[in-house]
Amino acid sequence: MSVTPFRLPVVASLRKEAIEELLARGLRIDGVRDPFTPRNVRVELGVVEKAEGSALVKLGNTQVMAGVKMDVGAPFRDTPDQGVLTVHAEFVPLASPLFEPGPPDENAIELARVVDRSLREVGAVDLGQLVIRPGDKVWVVWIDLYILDHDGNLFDASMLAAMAALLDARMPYYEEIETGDVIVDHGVKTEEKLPIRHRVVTVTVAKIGRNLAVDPNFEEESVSDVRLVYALDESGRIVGIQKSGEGALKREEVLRALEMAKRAAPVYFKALEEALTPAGPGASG
Amino acid sequence: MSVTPFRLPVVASLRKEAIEELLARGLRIDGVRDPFTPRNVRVELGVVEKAEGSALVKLGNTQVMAGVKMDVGAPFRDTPDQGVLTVHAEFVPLASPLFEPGPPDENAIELARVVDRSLREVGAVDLGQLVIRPGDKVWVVWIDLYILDHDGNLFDASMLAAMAALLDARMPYYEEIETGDVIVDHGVKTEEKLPIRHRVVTVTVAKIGRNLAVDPNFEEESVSDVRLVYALDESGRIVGIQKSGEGALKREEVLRALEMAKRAAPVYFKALEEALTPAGPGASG
Amino acid sequence: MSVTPFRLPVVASLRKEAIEELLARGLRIDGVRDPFTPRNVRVELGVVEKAEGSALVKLGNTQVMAGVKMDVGAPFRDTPDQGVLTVHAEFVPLASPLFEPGPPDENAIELARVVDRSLREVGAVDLGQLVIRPGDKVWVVWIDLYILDHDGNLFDASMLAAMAALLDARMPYYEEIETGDVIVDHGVKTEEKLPIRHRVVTVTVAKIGRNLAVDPNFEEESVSDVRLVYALDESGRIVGIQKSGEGALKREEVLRALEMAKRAAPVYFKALEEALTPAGPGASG
Amino acid sequence: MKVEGVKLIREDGLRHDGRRPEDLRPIRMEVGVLSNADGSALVEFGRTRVLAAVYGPREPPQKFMLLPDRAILRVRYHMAPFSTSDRKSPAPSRREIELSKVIREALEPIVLTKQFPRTAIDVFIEVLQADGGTRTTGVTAASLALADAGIPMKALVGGVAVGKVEGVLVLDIDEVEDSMGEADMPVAGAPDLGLITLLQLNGVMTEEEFQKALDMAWDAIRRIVDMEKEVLRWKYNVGGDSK
Amino acid sequence: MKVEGVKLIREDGLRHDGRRPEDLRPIRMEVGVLSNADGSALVEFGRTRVLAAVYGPREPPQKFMLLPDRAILRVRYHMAPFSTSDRKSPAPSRREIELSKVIREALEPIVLTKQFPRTAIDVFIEVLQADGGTRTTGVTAASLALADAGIPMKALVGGVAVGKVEGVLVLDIDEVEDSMGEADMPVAGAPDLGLITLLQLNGVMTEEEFQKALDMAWDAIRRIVDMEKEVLRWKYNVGGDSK
Amino acid sequence: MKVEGVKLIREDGLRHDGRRPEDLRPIRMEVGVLSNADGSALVEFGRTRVLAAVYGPREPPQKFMLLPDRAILRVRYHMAPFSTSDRKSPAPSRREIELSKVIREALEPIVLTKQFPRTAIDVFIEVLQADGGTRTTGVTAASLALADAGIPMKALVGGVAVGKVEGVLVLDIDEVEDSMGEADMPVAGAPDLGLITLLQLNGVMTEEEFQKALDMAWDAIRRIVDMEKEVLRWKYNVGGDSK
Repeated sequence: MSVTPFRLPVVASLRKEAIEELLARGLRIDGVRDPFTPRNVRVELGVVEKAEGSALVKLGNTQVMAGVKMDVGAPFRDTPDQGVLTVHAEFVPLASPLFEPGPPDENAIELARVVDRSLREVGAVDLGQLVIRPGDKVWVVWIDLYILDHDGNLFDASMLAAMAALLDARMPYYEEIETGDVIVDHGVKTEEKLPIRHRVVTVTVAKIGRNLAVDPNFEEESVSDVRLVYALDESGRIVGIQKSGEGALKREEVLRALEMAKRAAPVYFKALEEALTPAGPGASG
Repeated sequence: MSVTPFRLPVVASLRKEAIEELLARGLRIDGVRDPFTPRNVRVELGVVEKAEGSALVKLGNTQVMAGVKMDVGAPFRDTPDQGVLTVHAEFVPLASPLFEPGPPDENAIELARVVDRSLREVGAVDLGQLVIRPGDKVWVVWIDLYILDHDGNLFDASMLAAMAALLDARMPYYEEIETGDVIVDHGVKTEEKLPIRHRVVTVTVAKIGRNLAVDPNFEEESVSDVRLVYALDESGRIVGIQKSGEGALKREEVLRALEMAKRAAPVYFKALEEALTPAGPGASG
Repeated sequence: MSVTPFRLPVVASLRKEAIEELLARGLRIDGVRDPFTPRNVRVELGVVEKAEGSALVKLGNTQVMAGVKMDVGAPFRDTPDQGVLTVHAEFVPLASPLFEPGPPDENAIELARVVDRSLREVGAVDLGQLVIRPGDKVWVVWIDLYILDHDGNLFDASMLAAMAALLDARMPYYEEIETGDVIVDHGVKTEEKLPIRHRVVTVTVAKIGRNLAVDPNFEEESVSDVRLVYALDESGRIVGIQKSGEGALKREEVLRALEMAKRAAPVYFKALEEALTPAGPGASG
Repeated sequence: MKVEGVKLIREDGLRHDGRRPEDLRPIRMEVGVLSNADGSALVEFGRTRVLAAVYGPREPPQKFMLLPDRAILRVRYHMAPFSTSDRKSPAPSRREIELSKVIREALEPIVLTKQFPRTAIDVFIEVLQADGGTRTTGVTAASLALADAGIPMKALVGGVAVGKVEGVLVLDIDEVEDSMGEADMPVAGAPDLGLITLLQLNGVMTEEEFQKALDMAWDAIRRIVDMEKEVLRWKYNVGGDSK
Repeated sequence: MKVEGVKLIREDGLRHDGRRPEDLRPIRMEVGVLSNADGSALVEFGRTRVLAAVYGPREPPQKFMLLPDRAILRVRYHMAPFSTSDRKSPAPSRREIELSKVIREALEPIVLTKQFPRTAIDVFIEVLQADGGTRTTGVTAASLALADAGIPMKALVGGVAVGKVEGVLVLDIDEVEDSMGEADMPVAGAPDLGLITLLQLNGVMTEEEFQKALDMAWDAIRRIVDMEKEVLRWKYNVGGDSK
Repeated sequence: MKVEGVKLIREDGLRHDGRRPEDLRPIRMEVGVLSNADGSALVEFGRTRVLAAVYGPREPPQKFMLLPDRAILRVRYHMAPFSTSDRKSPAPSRREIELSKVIREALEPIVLTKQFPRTAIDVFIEVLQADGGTRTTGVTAASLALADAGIPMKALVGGVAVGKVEGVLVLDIDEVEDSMGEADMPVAGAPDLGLITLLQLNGVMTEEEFQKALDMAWDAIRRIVDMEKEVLRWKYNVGGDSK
């Protein structure tokens, strides 16, 4: 059962007015950006050596870690010729005073499912290449999203962390033994990467009062009525949408938000690319 | 842990007295029946085309839907030569202000188990005919009881819905493939029926004050001390009993209730038969 | 999440002082022992004939029953050549007003895991002998600890009950059938015992105020800051340690507690031996 | 079960069930179908059959979740075990948990919750048969059940899914089109307010396709909400002269 | 485990364990066996061994379930993992949940709950060994434990199961008779009040068989409750002159 | 995964990773790494990487657990699914439940809980990568996070595990040594108070070995707590002149 959120952060109404007034003038409450620009974003790869792939994303003060684990398992009955991709998100209680320990709530489930669909629908990972023995043994790829610090816009940070961890991943060593079983040695990584066909990011646009703003921080999110999450691939196709939040949107707002998302997406793709090409000096702080 | 019900419907004491006084005079609170007669009952078959079998039972204002689903599975270890029959009941919250979402509580479990036993003990379904490969592959028959509107006497309505859905069911198309696996196509129904050997109904008799009455409605149930549920087959044999409720019964009351149950059972069998022989005009309202 | 206990037994502060003063003088609140002596302990074997092995331990008023059940199952992936040993503890609500029905809480889990480790680390049961077909079929040995009456020191009583039930156990009759499956007949016990290589007991030493005392009863436990549990085998080796409770210990206290544990352990080993050699007159009361 | 070789768009441009791309399935709406609930409705889009019931405003057992200035909505989207081809476990799946949230958020903007502080309005949606579009059918049924319960609303909402199959945008997709198609975009909203209250896209679309799909959905939602109005008018005889 | 070829009724008319159809198994009753519980009892019918403990009247952690005019009963029937041939998972099964309800409803009519409003009386029943008739043995143990706890009762209750094996009605069936027989009818009641408080039938009987089975059970329950009285008299020396 | 044929103590007396028996792994400590938490710390012992966060003193949602004369501690030790070789299910395992208790009890003696009656102090420990010694690394990280949160403490605590591999006592064992060795003895304590607050032994030791292991641990804990002090001094510039 989904219940209207009843334990909400309280944002002083003066603060709320300030956020709205600034936005109306094309400014943000953090004083350093406009409505079209995400916060500083940094992607770090290989942060958990034991995982097949991992990444830490810092989007402003929001921190999300993603880990990719792989194992050999059975395919789904209706897709015997495809590997299995599973996304799971944990809102661990150290990330926010609003998070309590326990199984994933509707927000964590929604987040994981949006990331999952955004990867799956466009075929970001070529699951057809993850088959060991059709109908019997395939690779199961787990993406675990771990929210470490929640300062708003978990969607974009999580999607970026998932994508980065997938790109960071290397297949573990495995061999088929005579019984037909496949033994995986998680201690030994090969050089082989996952078959990534598309890179996907999401851009979240919040509606605050009458204004739209990309990448809301926690305070902005708290005073926003509704968020629209666009998943986009590198060629600009829409590969997923999620309206999230108690509010509603006009048709024009939906389309304006799409324009804003398309304009902001390259910032995320660039952060991803920078992490993958370690030649750069590596921004800090 | 079973706990004395603490969130009970409140029936005004004047109303309670009225119910008892009427009963003492052989009348019911609904003004249209005597203590021996169930409410209007109507059975509708095939209400969910995707299920192998389905039925909707309206017993007065009480509505129960039953669906039969079939799949191929493993037999129980101690009955390798028998199919598997499973009854499950959901008291979904739209049926009553007293129902909350969540896993089945003791009332739903009791209901499902009474229906299950009443079918199982007399061998209503010939499980021996539901074997595909002994000890390995058998048909698993799920009966799901869905309470849609609770106006009392869920036992009789549910038993009738379960029986009707079983009679309505048609085996899905299946074939054994070369690997030895059995593929079921739920989209294609065959003409083959389930092997039903006996028809069973339950008749619930409530003790209200010093009186007995069959098929109590919700209000009568709320003021009754105890209900006695008799499962009977078409030949009048007792194929199950359940005393339910906080009260107690004298020996004579137990036997008198049995006589009342035997007298009322044909009403339910008739409703079942009418649903199966669609020649009739089809009662409405 | 582990939470500071908030529903604690209240021991009057005068009573607490009395316990501490007596201990300082080498006396106990029950008036019959010194700090080094466990309460009367009695082990009864074979108390549940249907179990492969069973024992009831009475340690003062504390009563713990242990049952050993065996079945054929798969080995763990990383120990294909070993049987499986599993310890589970239930703090059933009839044992104490502090116990509520529900899945095992942290105390029950800690208890089971300490007993499990104390048996496992020293190889008390030779799991290598419990293999039927390496990598495929092994014996699974369940030890279920059932707390029936909680008057303190569940660790020692439970460890003793587990050890006794293991020593009491006889392998069930089994045979391999032509399909390769193994059929176990729990109704027929053989004469074959479990391969026990070591006997292990735990001795719990409580720190109460500035004093140490073995085998605290419930009242003593309630006023103690911390308990130290030493698992010892018959040759005096330490085969497990658990510090349990909100308090802390100095190095000297840890070592003094060990000396006390080594001094008290023979009492438990003797009770075990007496149960196994039924020649004795059998203490009562 | 995956059906091999089905042509979703036939050579004559019609869909596998004979509909044109812009056609809705046959729709049936009925209100007041349950006696206990304060409001109820049964809505069918083709073989998709969804029952909704509303209780409230009332005091829920857990009072800690109440809000001082408005009613809370509690929404459950749930599928009957027999509603799907393979039996569905009755325990709430992750999908059902997400859709309960998405549907609640589709209803929040239109219910006048400020009129009932410190209460809960409960919306229970049971999918009796699932053949595509269950969430949008659920929103539609919930809208009717809320009206039937007399809950004040700013406007009625309705919903429908637009799909893309074999490159063609098609309205009100069924399960075959959903599972074999390239995109599924459920939309719900209140045409009288011009507000979209539910929007999801599972699949891939270009910006142009997205705009066109949105317009197809919006046009259909208008028709659906008109049907809702007619059913309610007929039931409550508001205005008096409905057919 | 199904035992093949066992004859449940031997040629001499006796049962597989040598009992006559109308015989009870050896019964053992002991009260006050636990130190913490307010009342407790251990009852054995043959190899069936059940422990019951009572706590209360007391205030439960969840106060919302209390009633203003009476005590509530909270009853748990639970089987030890080692009580059955195959290890039983300690999580409550559907069977245990049903039996907890059925046993609570067997005790409700005889406990004078009105004397303790706004409290809970807790009855915990642990099956230590299961060899048929555990629920009726549980009712019997609970009755003794309630008396041992000093809870006022209208009367004592006792219970026993009657079975039908190879067409013969037999009293106090054990597990073999239960699993291979044609019917199992557990009955519990208070003979001093003439009230049946638990009645179930799993299996098939004619009306005549049912009446005869009910009479067999009732006669045995009288004897069982007499034993309860004797045990309590002996324990509490009520009347003073019991053996 | 069990590695066959690895020599844990090489012929030169060094360990498989080149350390001497009495060597710690490279240790890294960082405080204030999270923005939301009132205090936080990241601690690494070799590849073992643990994050701790502290919230409080605050009022928890469930007020019934509060104590009138002190703050309660709520401690969760949890492993990230990607922290282990085989993916770990995120649901709390029995091991995690035990370790949460053991770690809480390692912190209880040093937190001045009496200063904050009727509140909760929450310590959340997340193992990001597990390579042996996670519980003692967790205690160390929790100690730093508590200090970073400004929670008054009697002293800092630190922890380390001593192992026995191939008969040799070795400090700060990693996962290979833990899984293939003969004993694992985690110890935590507050050297400034001379108090041991966590002590477990999984494995077999003689009394002499135990005493020596305890001394090895204690000596290392002194060094670890000194590092904690230095990190905090550096962060908060207490005393002003640390490097």
